[in-house]
Amino acid sequence: MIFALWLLPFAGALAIWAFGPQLKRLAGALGAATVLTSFAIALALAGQTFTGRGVKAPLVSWAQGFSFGLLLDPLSLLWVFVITGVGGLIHVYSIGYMSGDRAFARFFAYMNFFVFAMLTLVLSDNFVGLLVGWGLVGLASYFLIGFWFFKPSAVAAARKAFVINVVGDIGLMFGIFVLFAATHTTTYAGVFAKAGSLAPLTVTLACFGLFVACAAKSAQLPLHTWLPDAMEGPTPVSALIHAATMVTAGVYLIARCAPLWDVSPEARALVGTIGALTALTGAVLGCVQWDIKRILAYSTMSQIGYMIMGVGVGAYQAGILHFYTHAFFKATLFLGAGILIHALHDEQDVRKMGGLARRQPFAFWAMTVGTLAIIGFPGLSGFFSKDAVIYGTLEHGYPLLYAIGMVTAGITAYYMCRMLFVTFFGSYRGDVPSAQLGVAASTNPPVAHEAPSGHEGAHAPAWLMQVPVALLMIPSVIAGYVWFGSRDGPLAYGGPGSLWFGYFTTNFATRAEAVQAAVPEWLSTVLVLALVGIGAFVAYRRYAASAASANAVERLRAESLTAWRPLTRALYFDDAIELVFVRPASAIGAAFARVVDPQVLDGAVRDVAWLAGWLGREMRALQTGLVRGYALVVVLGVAGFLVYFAWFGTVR
Amino acid sequence: MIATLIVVPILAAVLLLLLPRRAEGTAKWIGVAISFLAFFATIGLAGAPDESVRWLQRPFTANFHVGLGHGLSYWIVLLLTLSTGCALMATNVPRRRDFVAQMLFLLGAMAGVFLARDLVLFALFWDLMLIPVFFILLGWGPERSNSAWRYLLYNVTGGVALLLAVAAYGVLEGSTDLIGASLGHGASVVGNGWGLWIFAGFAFAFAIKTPVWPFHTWMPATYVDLPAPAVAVVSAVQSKAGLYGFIAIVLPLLPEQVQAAAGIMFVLGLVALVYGAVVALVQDDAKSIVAYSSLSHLGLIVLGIFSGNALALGGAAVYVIAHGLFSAGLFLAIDQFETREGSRSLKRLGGLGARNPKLAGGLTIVALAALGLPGLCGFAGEILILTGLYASGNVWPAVIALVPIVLAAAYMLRLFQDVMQGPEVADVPQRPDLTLLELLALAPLVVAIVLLGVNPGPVAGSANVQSAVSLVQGTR
Amino acid sequence: MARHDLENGAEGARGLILFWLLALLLIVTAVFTVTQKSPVYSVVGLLANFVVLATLFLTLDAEFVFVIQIVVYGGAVLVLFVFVIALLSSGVGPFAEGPNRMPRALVPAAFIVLVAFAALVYGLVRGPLATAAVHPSSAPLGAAGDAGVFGSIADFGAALFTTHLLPFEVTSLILMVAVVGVVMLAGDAPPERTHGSHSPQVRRKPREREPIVKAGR
Amino acid sequence: MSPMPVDVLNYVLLSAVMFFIGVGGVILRRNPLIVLMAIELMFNAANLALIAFSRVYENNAGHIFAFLVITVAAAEAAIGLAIVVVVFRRAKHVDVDDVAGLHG
Repeated sequence: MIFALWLLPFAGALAIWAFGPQLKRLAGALGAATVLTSFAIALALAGQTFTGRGVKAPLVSWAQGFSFGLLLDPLSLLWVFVITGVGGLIHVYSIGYMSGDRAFARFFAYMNFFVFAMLTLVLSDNFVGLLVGWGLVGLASYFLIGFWFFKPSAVAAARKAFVINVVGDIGLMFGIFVLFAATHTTTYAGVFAKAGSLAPLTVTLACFGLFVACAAKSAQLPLHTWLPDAMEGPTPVSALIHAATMVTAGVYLIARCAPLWDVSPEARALVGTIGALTALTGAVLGCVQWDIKRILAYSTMSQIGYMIMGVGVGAYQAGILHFYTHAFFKATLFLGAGILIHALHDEQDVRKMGGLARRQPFAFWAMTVGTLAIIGFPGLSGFFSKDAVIYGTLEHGYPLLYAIGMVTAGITAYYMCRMLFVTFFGSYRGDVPSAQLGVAASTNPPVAHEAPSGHEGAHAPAWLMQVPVALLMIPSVIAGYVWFGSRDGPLAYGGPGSLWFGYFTTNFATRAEAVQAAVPEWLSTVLVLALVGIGAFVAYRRYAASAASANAVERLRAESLTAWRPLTRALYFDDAIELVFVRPASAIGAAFARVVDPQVLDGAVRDVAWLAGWLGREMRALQTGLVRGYALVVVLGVAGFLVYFAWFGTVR
Repeated sequence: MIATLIVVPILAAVLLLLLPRRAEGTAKWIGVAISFLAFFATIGLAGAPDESVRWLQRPFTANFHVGLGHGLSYWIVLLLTLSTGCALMATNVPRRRDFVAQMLFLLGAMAGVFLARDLVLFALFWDLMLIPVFFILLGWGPERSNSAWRYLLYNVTGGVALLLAVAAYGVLEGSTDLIGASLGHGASVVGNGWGLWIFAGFAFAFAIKTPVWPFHTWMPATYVDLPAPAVAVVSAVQSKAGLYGFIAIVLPLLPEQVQAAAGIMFVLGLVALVYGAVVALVQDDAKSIVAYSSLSHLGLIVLGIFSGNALALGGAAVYVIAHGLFSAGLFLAIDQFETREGSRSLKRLGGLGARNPKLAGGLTIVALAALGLPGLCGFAGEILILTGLYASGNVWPAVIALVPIVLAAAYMLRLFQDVMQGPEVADVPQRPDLTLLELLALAPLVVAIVLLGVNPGPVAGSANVQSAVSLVQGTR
Repeated sequence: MARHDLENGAEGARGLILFWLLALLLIVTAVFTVTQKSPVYSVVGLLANFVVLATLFLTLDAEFVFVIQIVVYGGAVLVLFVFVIALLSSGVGPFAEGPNRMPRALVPAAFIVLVAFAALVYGLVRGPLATAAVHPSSAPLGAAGDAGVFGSIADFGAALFTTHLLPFEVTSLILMVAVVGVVMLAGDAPPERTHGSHSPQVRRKPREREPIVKAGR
Repeated sequence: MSPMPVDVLNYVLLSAVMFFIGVGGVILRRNPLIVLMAIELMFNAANLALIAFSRVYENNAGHIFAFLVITVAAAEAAIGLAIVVVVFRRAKHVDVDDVAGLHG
C-alpha cells in the first residue's frame, strides 16, 4: 500500500510523459486521478499510522550504513495529506487553467513527477532518501518554473532556482557527512537514538548544514532570491510548489530533526533568528511589489519565515500548524489570483486591475477569505496558527523574535490588504496607458508568439477552476480549529496540547518544557490583533478610502516612481550574490581557460616540444640522404661503444 | 573464454578490412553486433575462473593471465562494451568501415587492459589502446589540428613510465603476475627506496591517462577533435584506465607509498575538482564543457581512491562507472545536436528543445546525472565518496569538494539551457527530432544511469572488505 | 684428412705457420676485394677470401660450417653477384663513379675506423682473452658422424634440430620473406614510368573507376 | 688430443681486422656491388669470431649461430642485389651517392 501511495504519481508521470500526445485532454484527468488516489490511500493508511511507530518498508542497501526504506509516521502523514490533497485539487484546477496550452500533457507529467518527488522526500526513513527527494523536488520545480522555456526570463529564473537549491543540497550533504561520521548510519532512527550522546559541536555543525538546506529550499535569508523569480512558472505551479508544499520542506526537515535541535541551543537561536528576519524582510519587500504573484511570493517567504521561526525555537506544533493552515489559504490566494490572471489575459500587474470585485465576484471572495486568513482575522485558520507561532517564541524564551513577529504581523496586514484593495476596489484601470500608472516597460514582457495558457483554444468549463478553490476555502476558514479539543472536552482550547492535532505531533511528546512567558496569551493575542488592525487601516486609508479611490491613477503613479530604491531592488541581495559569487567565478574560470591552461601548463609541455623541434631543425643538416653518411654515423656509434668498453669494460 | 573478449574484437577489426570499402552499413552493424555480443558474453562470464598461459620466465615471470571476476573489472568491461555498442549504433562518420575497425580494435585493447591480471600484459594493452585513438584523431579529426600528436606525446610518455615501473617491479619481485593476487604481497618486497620510484612511475602514467591536474591539457583538445562515437568511448572508458590502475595496481601493491603520497594526490585531486569546474563555467564549446567537467569529476574519484576509506573506495568504483555512463551519453547527445545544427557553440544555438523534445529529454537526463542529481548515478558515487572522505577524517577536502557540485549545476544547466531552451534561433536549421535508432543508442545508457542511481550497491558493495583487491576481483 | 694434419700433427709450429699463412691470405684477399675498381675482380677476391675463411673454420673443428661456407657463400651468393654483374654490364658504364658527394669524409672516416679498431684491439688485449689459458680439447677424435664429438656434423645436426629448432624454422621464414621481397622488387616491370604513351583512362586502376550509377534511383 | 694450435686471441684479432676492412669498404666505396661485398666480409668476420669462441668453450651454439648468420647474409645479399637491379633500371647508373632520397 505504501508503495502504491508513493509510486502512483510516478507511474502517472511516466505514462503522461510517454503517451502525452496520444492522451491529449485525458492527461490532466489521469494526473489528477493518480494524485487523488494516492490521497485516498493515505487516508486508508492513517489508522495504521497512528497506532505503533508508523508504516515501514525497506527498499535498498547501498553500502554499510546506507540502507534505505520508506516510513509513514504521523509527521509525514500530515505532509502526505497536504501534498496529495491540495496537490490533487490543484491538478483539477490546472485542467482548466492550462487548457489550450500546447504542452498540456508535459505540464501534468511534471506536476505528477513533483508529487512523486515530494512524497519521496517525506516518506524516506533516512537522510539520503530525504536528500534524493530534496533534489528531485528541486528538479521538478526547475522544470515547472522553466515550463515556458521559450521565455528567456523563465529560463534564467529556472536556472537560478536550481542552482540555489543545489546550494541547499550540499548543505544537506554536509549534514549527512557530520552525522554519518559520528553515528555510522543515515537512518533517522539510528541517528536520533544517538542524538543525546553526540558532542555539542557535532550537533551544531550538523544542524547548520541541515539549515542551509532548509534556507535554500524554503527561501530563507540569504538564499531566498529565487522564490520571487520562480513566479515565472504557471500559476498552479506557484500555488502547489512555491506556496503549499515544496517550500515548506525546510519546516518538515527541522521538525523531523527535532531531536537534534532539542540538544543544540545555538542551532535554535540561529534558525529562529533567520526565520524572524526572513518573515520581516519578506513582509517589507511585499509592500513595494506590484506584480500580484510577486506580492504573494514575498508573503509566502514571510509566512515560511514564521514557520521556520516556530520550529526553530522549539515550538514545533505551532510551526507545523502554520504550515498546515498556510497550505490552504495560500493555495486559495494563488488560485484566486490565477483566475484573475486567466480572465485578464495574463495581466499580473495590480496597477492595471482595480474594481474587479464586481467583474470577478468568485475570485474576489476567494481572495478575501485568503487575505483574512493570512492576516490572522479572528476565527479564521491563520489567526490560530500565527498566534501560536508568535506566542511560542516568547514561551521558548526569545522575546526579541517575539517582537519581530508582532511587527511583521502588522506589516502583513498592510500589504495583503493593499493588494486586495488595489485589485478589487476603485475602478478598472486596465485601459489606462502603462506610463500613466508608472508601470515600467517590459517588467514582464508578454510572450509574443504564443499565449502561454492559450485562450484561443476551447475554454474549459469555469467550474473546473472554481470547485477546487471553493474546496480550499473551507479549510482556509476552519483548519485552525484543530487547535481545540483538549482533554477537558472536544471544544476546549487545547493549544499545543490539543488532542486532534496532537495525533500528528506525537514525535514531540518529549520536547523540552516551555518556560513560563511574561505576557499571558490573551494579552499577546490582543496586541497582535491591534497591530493587524493598524496595518489594515493604513492600507484602507491609502488605497480604498473614497479620497484614495478618486485619484487612484495619480497616486499609484506617484508611489511607483518614488518608492525607495533599496526596496525595489529587493535590498540588493541579487546584486550582492552576483558581485560576490557569480562574477568572480566567471573571471577565475576565464583566467584559467585563457591563461593557465594554454600558457602555463601546456606551455611547459610546448617548450619541451619546441626544444625537440629546434634540435630537429639543427640536426636536419646532418640528414644528407647519403647512405655512406649514415653508415659512418653507425660506425661512430660502434666506435663509441668500443672505446667505452675498452676503457671501462668489466667483461669477465 | 575470457580471452575471447579481447581476441574476437581485434580479429574482427582486422577481418573488417576484408569487406569492400563501400559496405559501410554492414560494417557498422557488425561492429554493433560484436559489441553487444561482448556485453552479453561478459554478463555470462561473470565470476568465471581466471585463465593463464605461461609467457616469460626471464628476467622475471610474466604470464598471459586474464580474469574477469565480478568486481570492478567486470563492471568496467560491461561499461566498455555497452558504450561502444551504443556509440557505434547511431554513428554516421565517413569511411565507416575503417572507423568501425578502429573502434573494435580499441574495444579489444581496452578489454585487455581491464582483464589483464599481469602487469606486463597490462602495460602491453595499455600502449595498444593508444593506437586506434591516435589513428582516429589523425583520420577523422579536423584538418590542421595537432591534437593527435599531443595525445600521443602525452600518453606515450605515460606509457614509458608505466613500462619502466612494471619492469622495475618485475625485477625486484621476480614476477609480474600480481594484479588481484593476495593483498600486501608486494609491500614486503619493494622497499621504500625503489618503491617510491615505482609508485612515481605508475602514478605518472595513470595521472596522465586519467587525467589528473596538471597533466590534463591534452584532454580537452583530444575530446573536442575526436568524432562523437570515439570520444564517447574514450571519455567513458579509456579515462578510467588510469583510475582502475590506481585501484587495482597501486593500492594493493604499494600501500606504504600510497600512504606517503596521499597528501599530494589529495591536493592534485582537489585542484582538478575545482579547476575543471571553474573552467567549464566559461566555455562556449559544448564538448569543452563536458571535457573540463570530466577533469573535475575524475578529480573527485582520485580523492575517493586515496582516502583509504572503504566507503569512499566503493563510491569511487560507483563513480567510475557512473561517469562513464553519463559522459558517453553527453557526448552522444552533443553529437546528435551537432549533426543536426552543425554547431556546438552555446552562443549560437538555442531553443532546440521546442522541435526536438526527445533529444532534449535525453540530454536532460544525462546532464542531470552529470551534475549529481540525487537519484541518478552521479549522486550515488558522489555521496559515498564524500561521506567516506569526511568520515575518514579528511574534513576539509570533503567540504571543499562540495563547492564544485554547485558549479556543476551551473555549467550543466548552462549547457542544457543555452542549447535547448530560450527562443529559437532563426538562422539555425531546425532539423527533425531523433530517429528511433538514435533514441535506441541513448536508451541503454539512460536506463543504466537510472538503475545505477537507484541501487549502486552491487558496484559499491564489494568494497566492504578493506581491500582494493577484493574490489577488483569481486571476492568477498 | 686435413683435419688430422692440422690438429694431430701439431707440434704447435706447423699449426702456427698454417694459421699465420691463412691469416695473411685472408687479409690480402679482403683488401683486394674492397679496393678493386671493377666488381669482377672484387668477386674473385671475395671467392678467395671465402675459401681461406672456410679453411680457418676447419682449423677450429667447425666441419659443418666449413661445408656450408663453401657451398652457400662460394656457390650460391657469389654466383648471384656474378649474375648481377653480368646483367648490369650490358648497360653503358653503370659502374662509372659519379662525383663524390662526401669529399671531405675520407679523413674523418679513416680516423673513426682506426679509433674503433684500436679500441677493439686494446680491449681484447687488455681483456680476459689475452690471459686465458688455451683449453686442450678433451673430446676424443671420432668419425664425422659421431654425435659425441664437438664440431662433428652429427653433433651440429643434433643441436640444430633439437635445442635450436625454433630459430632454425624462423630462419626459413626469413628466407621466404626475402624471396617474396626480391620478386616484388625486381620481378615486375619498372614501378614507375618516366615517360609513357598510355592515356589516363588506361593507367587508372580498377578501384579508381567512376562509380556506376544505376538509372532510376 | 689436440690442443688448439693457436691462441684464440689471434683468431679474434684476425676477425677484427677483417671486420674493419669491411667497414672501410662500406664507408668509402661508392659502387653498391662492392659495398655489398664489404658487408659480406663483415658478416664473415663475425662468423670467424663466433666459431673461434665456440671452439674455446666447446659449445656448438656458436656454430648454430654462424649457420643462421650465413642464412641471413644470403637473404640480405639477394635483397641488396635486387635493389641494385631496380636502381639500375631506373637510373641506368649505379652509385650509392645518387640514391639520396632520404635527405631531410
